[in-house]
Amino acid sequence: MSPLSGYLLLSALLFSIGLAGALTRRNAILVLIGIELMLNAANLNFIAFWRYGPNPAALTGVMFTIFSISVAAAEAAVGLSIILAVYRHSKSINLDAMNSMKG
Amino acid sequence: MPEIIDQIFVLLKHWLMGYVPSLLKPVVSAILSVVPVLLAFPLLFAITTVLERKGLGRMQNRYGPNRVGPFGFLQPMADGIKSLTKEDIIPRTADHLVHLLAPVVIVIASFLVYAVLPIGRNMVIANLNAGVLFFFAVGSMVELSVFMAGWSSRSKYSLLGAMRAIAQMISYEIPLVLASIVVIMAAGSLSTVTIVNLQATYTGIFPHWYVFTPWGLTGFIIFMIAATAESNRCPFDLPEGESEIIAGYYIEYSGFKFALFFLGEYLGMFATSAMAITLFLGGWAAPFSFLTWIPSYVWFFAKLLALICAFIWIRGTLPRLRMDQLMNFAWKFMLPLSLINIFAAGVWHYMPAGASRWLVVTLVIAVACVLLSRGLRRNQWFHVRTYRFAS
Amino acid sequence: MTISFFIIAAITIVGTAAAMSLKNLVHCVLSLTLGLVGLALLFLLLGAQFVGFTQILVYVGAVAILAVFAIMMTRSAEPMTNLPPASFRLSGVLIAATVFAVLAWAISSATRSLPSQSSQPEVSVNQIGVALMHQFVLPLEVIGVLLTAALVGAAILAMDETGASR
Amino acid sequence: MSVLTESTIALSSGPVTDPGASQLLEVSMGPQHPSTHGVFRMDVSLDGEQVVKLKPVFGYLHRNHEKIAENESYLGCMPYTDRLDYICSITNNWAYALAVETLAGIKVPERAEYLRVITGELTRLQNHASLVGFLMQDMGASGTPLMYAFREREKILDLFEALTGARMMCNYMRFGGCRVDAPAGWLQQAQKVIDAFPKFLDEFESLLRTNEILMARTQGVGRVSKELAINAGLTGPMARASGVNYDLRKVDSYGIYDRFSFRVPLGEFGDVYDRYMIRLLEMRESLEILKQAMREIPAGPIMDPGTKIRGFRPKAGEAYGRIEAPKGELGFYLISDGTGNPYRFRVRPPSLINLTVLEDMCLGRNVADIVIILGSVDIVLGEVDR
Repeated sequence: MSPLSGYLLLSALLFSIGLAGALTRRNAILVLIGIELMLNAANLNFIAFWRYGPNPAALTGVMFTIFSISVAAAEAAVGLSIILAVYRHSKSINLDAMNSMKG
Repeated sequence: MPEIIDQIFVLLKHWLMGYVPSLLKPVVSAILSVVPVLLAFPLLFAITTVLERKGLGRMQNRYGPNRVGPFGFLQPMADGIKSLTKEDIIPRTADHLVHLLAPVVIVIASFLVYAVLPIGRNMVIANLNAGVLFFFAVGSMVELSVFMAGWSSRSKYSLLGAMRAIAQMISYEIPLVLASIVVIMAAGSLSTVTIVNLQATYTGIFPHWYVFTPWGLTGFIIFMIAATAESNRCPFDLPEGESEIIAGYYIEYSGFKFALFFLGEYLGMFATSAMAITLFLGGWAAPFSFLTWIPSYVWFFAKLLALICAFIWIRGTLPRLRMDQLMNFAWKFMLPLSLINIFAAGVWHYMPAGASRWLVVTLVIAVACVLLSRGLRRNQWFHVRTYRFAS
Repeated sequence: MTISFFIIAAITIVGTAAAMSLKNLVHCVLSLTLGLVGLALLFLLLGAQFVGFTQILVYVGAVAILAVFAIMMTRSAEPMTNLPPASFRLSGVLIAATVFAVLAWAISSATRSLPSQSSQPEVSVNQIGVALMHQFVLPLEVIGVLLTAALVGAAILAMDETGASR
Repeated sequence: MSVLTESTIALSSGPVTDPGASQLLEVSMGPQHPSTHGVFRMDVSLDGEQVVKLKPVFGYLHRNHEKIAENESYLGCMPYTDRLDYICSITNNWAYALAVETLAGIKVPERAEYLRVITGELTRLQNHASLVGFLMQDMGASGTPLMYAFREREKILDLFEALTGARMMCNYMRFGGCRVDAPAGWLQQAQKVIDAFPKFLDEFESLLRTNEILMARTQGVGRVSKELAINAGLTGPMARASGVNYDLRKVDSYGIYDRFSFRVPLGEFGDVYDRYMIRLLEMRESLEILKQAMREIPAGPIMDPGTKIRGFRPKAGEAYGRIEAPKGELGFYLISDGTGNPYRFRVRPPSLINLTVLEDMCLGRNVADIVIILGSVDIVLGEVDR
């Protein structure tokens, strides 16, 4: 097994863990965490491909990861504040309770 | 000869490394670098506790510790033995694992940041390319451990304290980072070693410390205020305000775990002070070129002690702020001022050297400072009052 | 495949798996932090120093704290009692396992065509800075706008409506 | 950053709260809490850090003072009054002595009146000094102002010790005068202390009077309007800080207070800063009184020779004696049935009455404000609980 495929397998595993979490849990915060985890698995892929890829000097993988981290941070901030707003409205952060779009 | 004394620790390590088989070299080298730091800073912690208690005692017309050892200087030993032998009380409803991990995390995080602090010429554990970033990244782990402590104790006071502490630390971390950006801009590097090396040059007898520029001075002041808040020291000691929420997030800790928190907190204070020295006060560099014969590490620790004394002095003088005032100060004054400071540093960089750029940059910062402080006080009506007397 | 890779990978997997399976939300966030620190260590192992530290700064210093605040504010720190039914959970795990199986098959079958160059690329913060300011200046600006929008949006969303009218 | 500051702090599981029942966090401040100055408890309901309800709970130090006094002789009650407000025992003695003197119609000799004024004003000085010190301590000033204040208090306590033999439980006054005359050289010693005192006040004010943090913390905090102060029956510095011109030394001119010229400082806003400053200013006025008293004190007896202290039996009747104690109006109400014990013994404790407006002052403020508001009321639990 080459080093690259090790990283790829690990990243696939992390992605699946995040996916399983997002699918099996009903707590909004946990689902958000699962999504963050999937995003991070993708980041690991970027870095691994950059490191073992043919042209590391291009820095594309690193750049993509930096942007992805900032997007993830923004996503977390907005996502959590949406959860807060929903909680204030329905007094629950269980996704099953958020079945109405009416205010 | 001064050269040898200056480099004695480095030479000693080289000499010792000569006897190590090449297979073990990386491990032994790391141990030889890390262990002195692990010894030096807890020792400084011990000295500082005595110094603080004696200093505060002087300010308050009392003696401070003077029973254990000469002038009470063995007091930390007695304190250490006491806290080691004390019963470790864990609240029945506490989350045991998290309760145990919190002090460990804070101490580990506090120790990790010393990896990038150059305590002398060629004396740094790891010359990281992104050293300053490492410092702030690891420093942010402290917030997590504070939360762990506050939440796992299952006490209202500790939770209130932890929430206060986290809100305060996050708010003041932003000015802290922004204040150091001016130095990174000027040095063109995130490596602490490079930053110090750049400051360790002299024009005539005067050094090139960043604090001797308008933006550097502003940055230094912002950094120190934010550092006071980051390390929960007076007047920003709300998270542990003993008259309000007793001891804040570590109210339910006793014995050795409490001592660990204490240690972690002081190590954090030393680390931020050391970072301020590294960024603004020339690190281990001597203040005048004719004083370079004094070893570099002596200068570093002298500057560190000076900053610690300033902390103690402030603690002995000022009352504590309130939460909303603290937040207002961080977001309405510190943050905009540090942003303007970055702008001023940019102006400095692109203007030709001379009196004109001194004037322009000083003016920019002074105007910003005045306007922001007026804005901060706009909705507040406090003033020194005069009193009337009944006839 | 060094030994450090396996140790760090184990930490990461344990942390993230615990984050997705523990009952207490605060424990979930704390173990997620462990997993993300492991991920940051992997980045360091791959030679991406800047990204690794940024990862710690953003995830441990900001996202984890934010999640913790959200948990405290929504009063969900108690262990969850009403878990979804077992069939629901099982189907979720099955889907994830299938996805992993497919990905793993794809990776293992593509191993031969994967590049295996292993010279450590030297990348300094300087280079990243220069690249950000020249090659990637447009994405950087967009990210700046995005972050500002997210900051304002999050603040407005989280603002107490009743508090504003009070 | 409303996310961080306007938070409603939720609680974890466990016995501390029932989740979801309410958004409020109930905190019990005290009875073992460093800010309560004794065993006093406040059940506080918090929304975030904002106080929405505050219930003072006291009585932890209740020792049946009034009932014990009814089973004591008139003289035997005197040492008990020391324990009311244990910071200023001499003024407690004075108020009780005044009540008994009114009851039995006893005259007090000239020199004793002067000694009473001198010791009473010294008591006021040390009470106010320690109060402002404690207030700064509550504000988090790390003990420095407190230690400065205690240094001065120590000098005054030394004077008390030289005069009465005790530092805090002085038991100094008797109906019809004082227990002992000032020993030789005591007045000179007291003069030295009084002369040195303004230096402390200057030092204290230069340390913290115009400090921005202090002003931001105290101005506008814990306001009591003039109307509320009058309606709630507040007295002493609390009432004067709200602008109520009520000082028993002027109103009643009990003893010989009409012979001294002094001013009564009045506050305008009735907030913590006013209460703090009023006390600093009152200390200067006390020094004025002391200077005059030291200058004018005559020689002579210190007890009315006709007064029978032991086996003292006033004729049946009732009397109320009140003085301006450092904390406010301290009154003793006595009913005599002609026997050697008071039939009814009632104390009007200023600390307790001043404490009644605590919730009004704290509502809508922060936890940090409660602490300094309570500190500015100046309570002593010995007097509140009795």
